[in-house]
This record gives sequence, structure tokens and C-alpha cells, in this order.
Amino acid sequence: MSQQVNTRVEDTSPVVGSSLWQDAWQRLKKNKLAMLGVVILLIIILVSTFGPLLSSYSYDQINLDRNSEPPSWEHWFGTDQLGRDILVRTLVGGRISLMVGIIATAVSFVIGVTYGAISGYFGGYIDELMMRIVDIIYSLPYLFLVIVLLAFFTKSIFMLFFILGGVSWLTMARIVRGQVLSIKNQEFIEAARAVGVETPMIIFRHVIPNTLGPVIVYTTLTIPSAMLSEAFLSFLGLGVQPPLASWGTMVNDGVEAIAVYPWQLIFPGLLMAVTLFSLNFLGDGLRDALDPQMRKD
Amino acid sequence: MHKIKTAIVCVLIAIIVPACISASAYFGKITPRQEQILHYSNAAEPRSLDPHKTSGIPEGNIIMSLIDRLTDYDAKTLEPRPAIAERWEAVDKAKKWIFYLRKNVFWTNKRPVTAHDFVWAWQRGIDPKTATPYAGLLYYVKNGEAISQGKMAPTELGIKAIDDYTLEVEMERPTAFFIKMTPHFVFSPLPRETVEKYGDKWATPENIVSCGAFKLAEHKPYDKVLLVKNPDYWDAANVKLDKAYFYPIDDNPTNVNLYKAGELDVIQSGGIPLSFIKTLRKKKDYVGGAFFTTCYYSLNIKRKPLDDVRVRRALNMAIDKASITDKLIAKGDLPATSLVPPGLSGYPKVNGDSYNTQQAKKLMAEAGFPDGKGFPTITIYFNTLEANRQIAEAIQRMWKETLGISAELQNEEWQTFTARRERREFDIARESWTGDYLDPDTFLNLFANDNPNNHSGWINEEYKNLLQEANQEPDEVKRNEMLAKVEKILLDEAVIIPIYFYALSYMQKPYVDGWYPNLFDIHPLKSVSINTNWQPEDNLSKK
Amino acid sequence: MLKLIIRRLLGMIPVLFIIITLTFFLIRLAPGNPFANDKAFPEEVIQALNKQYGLDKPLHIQYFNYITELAKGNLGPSTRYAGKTVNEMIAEHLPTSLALGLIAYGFALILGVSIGIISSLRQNSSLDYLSMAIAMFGISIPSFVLGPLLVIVFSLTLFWLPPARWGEPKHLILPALTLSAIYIAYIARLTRSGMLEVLRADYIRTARAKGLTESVVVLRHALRGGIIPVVSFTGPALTFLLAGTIVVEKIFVIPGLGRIFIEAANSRDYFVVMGLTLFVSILLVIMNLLVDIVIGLLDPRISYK
Amino acid sequence: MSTNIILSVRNLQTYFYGDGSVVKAVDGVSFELKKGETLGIVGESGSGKSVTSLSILRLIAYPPGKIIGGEVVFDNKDLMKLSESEIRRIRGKRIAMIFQDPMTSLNPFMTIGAQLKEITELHEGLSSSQARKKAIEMLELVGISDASRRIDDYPHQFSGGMRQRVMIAMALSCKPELLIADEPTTALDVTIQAQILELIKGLKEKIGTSVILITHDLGIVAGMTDHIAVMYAGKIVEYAPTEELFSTPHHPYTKGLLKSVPDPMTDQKQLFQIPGLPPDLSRLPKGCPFSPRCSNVKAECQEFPPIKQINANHYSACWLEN
Repeated sequence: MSQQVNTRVEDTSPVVGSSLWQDAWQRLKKNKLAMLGVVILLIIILVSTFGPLLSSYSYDQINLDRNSEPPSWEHWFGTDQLGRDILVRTLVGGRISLMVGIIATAVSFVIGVTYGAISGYFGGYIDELMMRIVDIIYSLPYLFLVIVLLAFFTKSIFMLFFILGGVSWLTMARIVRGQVLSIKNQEFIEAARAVGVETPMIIFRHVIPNTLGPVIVYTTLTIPSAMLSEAFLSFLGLGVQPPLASWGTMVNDGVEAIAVYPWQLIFPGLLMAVTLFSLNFLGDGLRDALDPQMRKD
Repeated sequence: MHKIKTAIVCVLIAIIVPACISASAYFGKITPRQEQILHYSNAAEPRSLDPHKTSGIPEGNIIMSLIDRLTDYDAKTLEPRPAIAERWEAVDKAKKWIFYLRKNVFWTNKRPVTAHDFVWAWQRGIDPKTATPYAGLLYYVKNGEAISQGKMAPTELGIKAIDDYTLEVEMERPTAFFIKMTPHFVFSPLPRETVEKYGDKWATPENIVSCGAFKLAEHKPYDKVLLVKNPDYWDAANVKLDKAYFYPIDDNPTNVNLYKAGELDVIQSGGIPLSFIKTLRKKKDYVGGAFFTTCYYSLNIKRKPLDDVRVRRALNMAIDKASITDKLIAKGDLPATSLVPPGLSGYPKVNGDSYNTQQAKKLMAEAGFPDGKGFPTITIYFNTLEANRQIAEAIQRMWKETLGISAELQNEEWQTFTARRERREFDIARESWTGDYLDPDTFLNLFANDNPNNHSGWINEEYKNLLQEANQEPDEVKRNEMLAKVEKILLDEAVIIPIYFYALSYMQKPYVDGWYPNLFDIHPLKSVSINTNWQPEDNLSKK
Repeated sequence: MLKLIIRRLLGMIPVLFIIITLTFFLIRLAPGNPFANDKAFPEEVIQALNKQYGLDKPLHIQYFNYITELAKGNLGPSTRYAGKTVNEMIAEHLPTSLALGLIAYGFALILGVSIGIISSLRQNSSLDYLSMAIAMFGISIPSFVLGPLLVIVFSLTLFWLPPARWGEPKHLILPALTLSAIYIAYIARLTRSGMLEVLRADYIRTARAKGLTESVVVLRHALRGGIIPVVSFTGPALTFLLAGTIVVEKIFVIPGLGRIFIEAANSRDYFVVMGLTLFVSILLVIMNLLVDIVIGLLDPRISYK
Repeated sequence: MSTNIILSVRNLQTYFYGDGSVVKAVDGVSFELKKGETLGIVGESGSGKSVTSLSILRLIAYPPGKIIGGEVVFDNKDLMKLSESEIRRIRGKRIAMIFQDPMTSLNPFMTIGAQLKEITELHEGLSSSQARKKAIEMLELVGISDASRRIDDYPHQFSGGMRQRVMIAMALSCKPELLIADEPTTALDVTIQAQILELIKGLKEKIGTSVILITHDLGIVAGMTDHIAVMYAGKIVEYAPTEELFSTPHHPYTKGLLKSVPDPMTDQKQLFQIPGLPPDLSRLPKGCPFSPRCSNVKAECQEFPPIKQINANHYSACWLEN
């Protein structure tokens, strides 16, 4: 028993941060739904990365004689209106959508959390100014912002991420700011300040980790909206260019044919939905794992 | 998890079951309305109901029912039929036209419609202050273009009232086909006192004074326009409809849904989603036919390697247009090898290059790009529309397979795209053109060099001169031969790649009578009626 | 409280001014022009039109003129709809958007809060998982998919409701449902997490120890605190419900501000885009202010001094 | 059962489930409380004393907690067998509770008055104005000055001690037969602690209620209680009249606790501390749960010790007694 006492003492000595994450990971592993989400996500990533290599069709192989065919043994997911194999296109589209969802969300996460934390932590005029800037960007007509950017800069994948992330961080910043405002006067922050921890250190080590719960929930909501925004942006000419497709654009195109060729919507839509569900389960699990209040005594 | 699965299965069933459109002969509800009321899907919210403030088809549909012109389109053939003008004659090899007006035509404020109403209206139309989008059609009238450019006063326009009921129009040059233009709404008469009194707001339900078969009863922007029968119309006895609703519906699946539910009687052509066509074509209430539109790719001949006519011809010949029209779009469009669509009586078929992969490869090799080697990547620009994209994707693939060249596709939002086209910042740009009057000139003058709709950068004096010469030829047969030669020049130069001629494609409830497919998709409401006794054929045969 | 309102309203003036300025130049930078047409108008006509709308003057003069007119409350003319002013257009279409938005928000609030409460009371039960799965479904399924799905089921299969159009109460249901789906989902999740937090609070245990019935405990004691995150979300949500209805308005052919905006953007109807942007910004500020006031009423610990 | 016994708890078991493990927070607790008496329940945090008190009124949240066995007889009725509405009629009216943290135990969104009023409106059927009058009365009783004005204030406008007074006023509004005070003073300053304890003591006399006082601080119970039950790892390990427990503790754990109370009379260099930490209730060692920390471990301690009666009122669960 005395051994156990010793290990407990050792437990607290390493950097607080890493033990927070280790703890969280331990708790996450116990969450069956979250782990199911992780497994499904891994499968989807693997299949969309390597699946197309195994298929005898390529994503841009047109066969006008066999357009809009329902699912069959040859084409498991059916064909689109140009007679291309929807299975392969869905898998290839998955690469793009996953990348878009994850990178755009990461951009919004990094900018939004940092911005919101700084704004909330410093408060006063800085907060006022920073939040008014958010209000202003919020109010600008997004459509024109994109059109103008496209007119003046070359279209590229970076541009896509820039535009997608550049908008979604606004809400994130607001959420984080709200959280920070409510925790910044709590004892542990004051304690850190009292012992002379430097401000950036306080923000990144103490403030931000305590806002992660709502941030993660919002993040899981950002991914679907990024994937759908990508479809909107490809309407404006940014985003994937044909013959490539993404889940967003496939769903967008499929809707029109929903009553006639439902498979053109259902398969990419379903894969997207499964991905989003998995991400959501993972997000909920992560939130529970990171939320100190949820910890069992 | 199990419940989620069940939920997903339920949703799938809900999607798939109704998707199997029933095998009946008609699409959706076919019980005839019991009133003479028409519900029409009219594509877009009218920008204005003032004939001088708009250029669109949706507006035209309404304006033409509100205001009678000298002539009106024949519901089937679109030939000009007497309307306010009882008869007319061309004088001096069609340099001058005399119109004799009916004496029993009245404005809704009871004032008679006279030749002066035309004079004032046309002068207003050409006045640069009015900025009439369709002013171009008035350029055929004497001094039209000069007035529009501000070099002359609008009163100088070649139109005058000889007396209250005789109108004389003098043309800039002899123009035999002018009469084919006169049903167009830009040639409407206008009630001067009303327009002057209310200014921009004269064409609203409260203010408008009109003289057509229908009156404007209600206009709720983005919701509906309601027309009701004009009891004082000169030909009121032959007008059967009591009311006509025009709905500004720009969402094609919604059109189909509303039609299926019986809330629409007719969907305008082009209002059906592409994906529905294959299924709907089998229905008896689907209407196809020829349409006066050509879809083509403009080639930027100022850019290498498109400055080489061999390259341009090779690109054209490598496209299997028939497979695009028959397999991809499959709504009855025709593969195009020329600019002017078929269907004009008397105009001979002009043949440009047709699908020929061997010849295409040969030309490409001659131009220095055997098997596409050394050919730069070119970009096809098009405005965002699924059909445009699918066609471009097919063409991209065909060029790759036949010529070994790679083309990139770039869709753009409509304004960005038109701006790019205007600045000629493209290799290849998708275009389509719909004729304004039933004459080859409405297509051929596109490439007379000063036309703002010619984006190719191609300028050819011979072409321009021959076209002008042909247009002054009063003899129809001779003129058509001359025009065919003009078109051949364009096709030999391969300035454009004609892709296909549009087909009409719409739905019309079987109980709607007097609505005929025609090249313009224009349907004078005065000939339309609802057959309240209509029954499906099999019911009839049982009786 | 009054002081707060005045201060906030005054504070929004510079923000609005910056928004106007940025938007003005942003829109003008976009390629295209209000008189671009499928069939290009003759050059003379374009010049005449530009002159008519004052678009022939240098940009800074145009900007100055716009601001001057704005100060008089004049949002300018529409270049697309001859004879229409932006003020008229907003007045014409706002009631529609308002009706749709408020009903959708009503749906979202009632359904979202109920689902959220039930879910939180049965945490980790299958009912909870099912509701949250449905909520997630609502978030994942975009309105342009949900709308047609609802139409297929309720209009074209069951024939209960019209597939589109506007004017009668029966026209409201499907678009409001489509529009509110994502907000139902958001609100359900927010309510659930808010309630879970509150239900863990000591004062809820106190309330139970007093012998209060479960419904009193939940509705009187827990809901007030649990619903605060929902209220914070209301401001942006209502604004987007009013202005962000483009897809739903298109699918259901509803004459609301969303369609006006997208049409104006596509046809570069400069003044309409400006006017609507400005209108929505003001709405956003007012909504946020209202939200702060409501939260202040809900949570006595917050004071505005 | 003698009629002057107001509450009798027998073999109460409350377990918590989660993460695949079971926490036996309360595992076979039995005790009795005589009318008008005060019972102290003492133990380290995590020993199950709060769970015991919550279990009496069935306020354990399920999930994760569940009362899986035992009886709680109050007024000849087993509370565990009552319907939800029957137990609700007892809560607040006949058995009232005061909680540990007055900062969080009052609803921050409702005025003090509203929170006080609802209990008398519910149980005594008072009208709104009667309830308000009663609430002011109660606030005055617990020593809140200017009660008629402060009744409309919100909890955050009160200090901690004041809030605990409000809690007491609320608990005693319906003159309950039994008051369970769960660490009522833990969160308060020492001077306030004494005031609150005095208040409870005084009101107990006045109203004639029986009290269960739960605390980890033996010092507090000394002057307040008639009997003391010492809890460890979900079980009562010693039960005795207060004075006897202080004078002749039997269980090694009780002895440890007593030793760790600072005694101002003796000049202690270092405060005594029971070695080790309270056990993890989901991984209890076999046998006596205190054995890992006990200085007198014997071979028998591998087995679970039976409860031994030392005299009429004194029990202890330790092998040392055998």
C-alpha cells in the first residue's frame, strides 16, 4: 500500500499539462462511443486514401453510355450523370472533404482560440476593440469577400483553407472569449499570476486548457460547415475543380437528382454523415475527458 | 447505435420509395382546373414591366400580354400577325414601312390607341436618357444608332404619324426582315400621359394604363404577378383565360414539385432539372421541340495556340457532340456544326466541320502538336451551372483521349465570368445565344466586329460587308443564300466551336390548350385556354 | 439599463461606419457591373444607365454621395429593379422574412429546449443518445438537402402540405422546419449541456431536499440557469434566421430578404447589397444587445454599471 | 422498537457505478436516533457520511448512484419503500437538510424570498403573502437584520455566513422533526462557524427537532451531540455516547482521529496525522479496510471484523476487541 502512496506522489510531479492530456486519454479510451468514432474515422481515412487504388475505375473515367445507372455489381454505388463510378468518386472526394474539414477547422481553431483568449484575458479596451473587429468582419458580405479575393489572387488550395478558416474563427473567438471572461478571475489564475507566471504562459497553460470543452463541441460543428462551405466556394470557382469532386459538391449536385437518381446523393451523403457522426462522438468524448467537472472522484 | 441505424434506414426508405416515379402516362396531378386560370412558372422576378427598362424573357411574357404591339406572334409559327396594325406594306424595297392601325383599340383609361402613341414610345425607347436595354433593335430604324449615341435628338427617329391611324417607319437601310421584329415588346406603344405622370412607377398595378388582352391586377415582388382579362380589349371575344398567374421560380426542382402537385400548369422551357429529363421525357405532358438557341465555345484567337486555325478546327472536330446531346443531356438537343439553329424557313443548312478524330489528329500534327506534344494547357471557362460543367468535363475528356491535350476547367460566378469574357481573359469561354427575331441576322450580326457580344477577338471586314449587303437584299431567297455564305466564312475560320442547338423542354398539363412549342418559347396568352372537360385518353375510350 | 442601451447604440455608430465603408469598396472591387447582361447592352445604353445612377462619377465621390444620402435615411435605388428603392424593397420583404424567421426560431426554441431538457434528465439513456443523434443529424444535414427531403415526404408522397410558395399558414410549416432544423439541433445540444451543468449544482439538490416535485425542480430551479447558453446563442441565430434564409427561400419560393440579397449580389445591385448588409449589421447589434438584456434579467449576478 | 426512536437506519447500502467499477460508498450502515437527540456522524472525506445522509432522503442521483439495500425507518415507515410523491411529502417538511456549501446551495437565479416561500407554500399550503410573512419571520429568527427588505435580494448579495443562516431558516420553516446538517460549517470562517453551530443548537431547543450533524471535525461535535458514529470506508466503525467516545475510544481509527484534533492545552510539536490516505472505495483491500493504515494490524485483520458491543451504547468493529 505504501507503494501506491509513492506512485501517487510521483504522479503530480511532472508537468501539469502532460498529465492532463494523459488523464484525458485514459478517460477517452474508456468511452466506447468515442473509440468507435476513432475507429470509423481511421477506416474512412484509410479507405479513401487507398481504396481508389484498388478499383478498376478512375474517378474521371467517363462512360456516357452508362450514365446514371443504379448500384450494381459493377458499380456498387451506381454511376453519375457522366457515367463515372460513384464509389471511386466518393472515396476520392473523401480525401478532399476530410482535408478541407480538418485543415479549415485547425485554422479556425488556432486563430479563434488565440484571438478569443487574448481578447477575454486582457479585457477592457483591448477586448472592446478586438470584439468590434470581429463584429465588422462578421458583417462584411462573405460572398463579395471571396469574389474579390478570387479576382485579385490566384486560386489555390491555400486560398481555400485561408477563406474557409478565415471566417469560421469568428464564432470560435467569441466562444473562447466568453469562457475566458468567466474563468480569468478564478483562484487558480490569480494564483498563477501571484507567483509571477508570465502572461503568455498563463493564457496558454492555464486559461486555454480550461476553455476546451465548449471549444471542442464547436469544433465538431465547424467541420461539417467547412465541408459544406467548400461546396459553396466551388460554386464561386474556388475549391475543387472538375473532374475532381468533394463530398460537399457531390451532395450539392446530388440534391437536384434526389427524386430520380437518389444514389447520387445518398452514398456521398451517407459517408459524410457517418464521418460527421464519428467526429461528433469523438468530440463529445474528448469534451467529457477534458472537462474537470466530469471527472469521477 | 441500433436506433440510429433504424432511423437511417427509415430515412433511406423515405427517399427511395417516392423516387420511383410512378409509371403513369402523365406526371402528377392531371385533373383539369374548373376555371379559366393559368398558373405559369416564369423563371425570374421581372425587373420592370416597362418595355424600355428590361430585356428578359420573363418580363417579355408579361409585357406582351399587357400591351399590344403593331403585330403579335403567331402562337405556333411566331410569324407576325396583325394586332394593332390591321395591315402594313413595305415601300421602296423595304426602306419604308406603312402601318394601318385599327380604330377600335383603347387604353384602359378609355383613350384610343393612335399612331402618336407609337411615335412617342419609340422616341422614348431610343432616347439615351431612357437607356433601353433593347435599344439595339431600334437601331434598324433610321437614325436610331446616332440618337442612342447622343448625336441627334430623339425626334429625329425615322417614325412619324401620317394621321392618327397611319404610321410610317423609315429604316436606316432597306430592311426586309423588319416586320419579323415588330412583335417584339420593345416596339410597344406607350400611354404618354401615364408615363409622364408617374415616371419610373407607371408600370405598377395601381398606375398602369395598358391596351393588351390582359390587365395587371397584382404584383407581389418575388411572389407573383397576376393578370386578369381585359374586357375592353379589341379582340376580347377571342380571349378565353380569365386570369393568369406568373410565378418567379428560379429553382428547377421546385418547378417540378409544384407542377407535380398541380400548382403549376406550365413550366417554362429550361425550368426542368437536367436529371429529371430522362424520366419526364416519357410522359405525355412533356413537350420538346426546336428552340432558337445555340450553345458554343468562343475561342480567344488572340492567344496562342488558338490563333492557329488548324488548332481551332482540330479542337472542334475532336468533340463527339452527338454523344453529348444524346447521352449526356438527352433532352432532344441537336449536335451543332453551325451557328444559326435549324428551323428558319428558307435558310439553307450551312455545314461546318463535323466530328472526325482522324482529321482532328492530322490537323493537330500539322499545327506542330502531334499527339498533343508541346500543346500548352488551356482553360475552359464557364459560368457555374451543372450542365455547363458536365459538358465541359465530357469535352475535356474527349480532347484528352483524341488529341492528347489537357484542358483545365474553371467555373466562375456569373458576373466574374462575364467580366472575364468582356476583357477577353480566357482561352475558351462557354457562350450561348438566343435569337431575338426569326432571322439568321440575329445570330450572324454577333460577329460583325462592333458587336459587344463577340468575345473571340475575331474581326473580318469581308464578313461584315457581306452581311450588310445581304441584309439590304429584298429578295428573300437571294438574301438567304448570301447569309449562308456569310456564315460559312465564320465556320471556316473556326472562330467558335458550336456545341449544340437547344431543344425546348418543358411540362404542360394536358388540359392547357393553345400553348404551342415554338422557337422562342413565347406563348401569347390570348390564344391559351383551359379545357375543363379534359380526360385522359383511356377514360375517353371506355365511354 | 437605459444607460447601457444608449451607450451600446452609440458605440455601434463607428462600427457601422467602418462596415459601410469596407463593404462599399469591397463590392465595387468585385468584377462585373450592375448592367452586365446575358446579351450585352449597347455601349451607349450602359453609359446612360451609369449616368442615371451616378455610377459614372469617381468612386470617392460616389462614396461621399452614398454616405450623404444614407445620413438622410435613403438607402439608394435598385439598379436591377427600375424605379425601386432599397428602402421600399426592405419594407416589402422584411415582414416575410420576419414571419419565417420568428416561426422557425419558435420551433427551434420549443423543440430544441424540450429535447435538450429531456435528454439531460435521462443522461446516457438510449433516449438521450437518440435525441442527440437526431440533433447531430440536424447539424450534419444541410438545409438544401433537408428541404427537398421534407417536400418529397410531406408534399409529394403524403400530400399534406404544399411543396412551395408563400401566403397561407400551410405554406409556413415546411420552410420553417427546414430552417429551424439546424437550430433545433444547436439549441438541444446547448440546452442539454447547460442543464447537465446546472443539474449537477448543489442548489438543485437543495431544491429536491425541499420536497419540490421534479417538474418544479427542473422548470423553476434548473431551467433559468441552464438556458443561459441558449439565450446567448439567440442573437446571432435570430439574425441569421432573418438574413440567412437564402437556400430555404429559394427552394420554397419565398419572397424574403435572402432571395433579394442573393439576386442583388449576383446582379451587382450595389445599393441593395449595401442596404441589406447594413440592415443586417444593425439587426445583429440590436439582437446582441437584447440578448445581453435578457441574460441580465435571467442572471441577477450580472450587473451593468 | 421503542417509540422514542425517530429514525432507524438498518444495513443501508449505497453504491456508485461507473467506468466498469463499483464504489461502495455506504456499505451496511446501521444506527438509531432518539427523538430530540443529536447524532454526530464523523469521518474523513470520502468515508460515506454525506452519502448516508443523502440516502436517507433518497437524494442520490441515479445514475451513477443507487441505494441497493437496507431500511430507513422513519415514523414507522420504511422511507426506501415509499413512492416518489410520498417521500417528497417528507422532504423539507418532516426531514430537512442543510448542506455543506452555502455559496452553491442556494439558487443564484432566485431571490431569497422566493426560495423560502416555496417550501411553506408547498408543505403548509400558505398563500403567497402568508408565505412571505413566514419567510420574514424565519429570517429574523436566524438573525438576519432588516429581513423584510433583504428578502428580495439574491443570494450573491449575502455573505457566506448569512447564506448559511438563510439555509437554516429554509430548513426549519416547516418545523421538521429531523434536521440533517451535512457539514454546515465547513465552508465558513472559524468565528462564523461557532455562530452557526450556536444557532442550530438554539433552534433545536426551540423547535424541538432531532438532529443528525455530519462533520469531519471531531472538535465540533463535542459540545453538540448526544451520540457519535464514526465512519470509515462506508461503514460505521464505532458508535458511542459522545462523552464516552472521547474518553474511551476503542477503534484504532477513532483513536487516530482524536489524536489529530489539536489540543491547545498540550504543547504539540507536530500535529498527529493518520498515516496514508483514505482507501479507494472501488478497490477495497480484503478484510478490515483500515488495516493498511492501522498500527496494530494482526493476522485476523485479513478477515472482516464483526461489530462488537462494548457496553449498552458502545459498539466498535475491530478485531482488537475480540
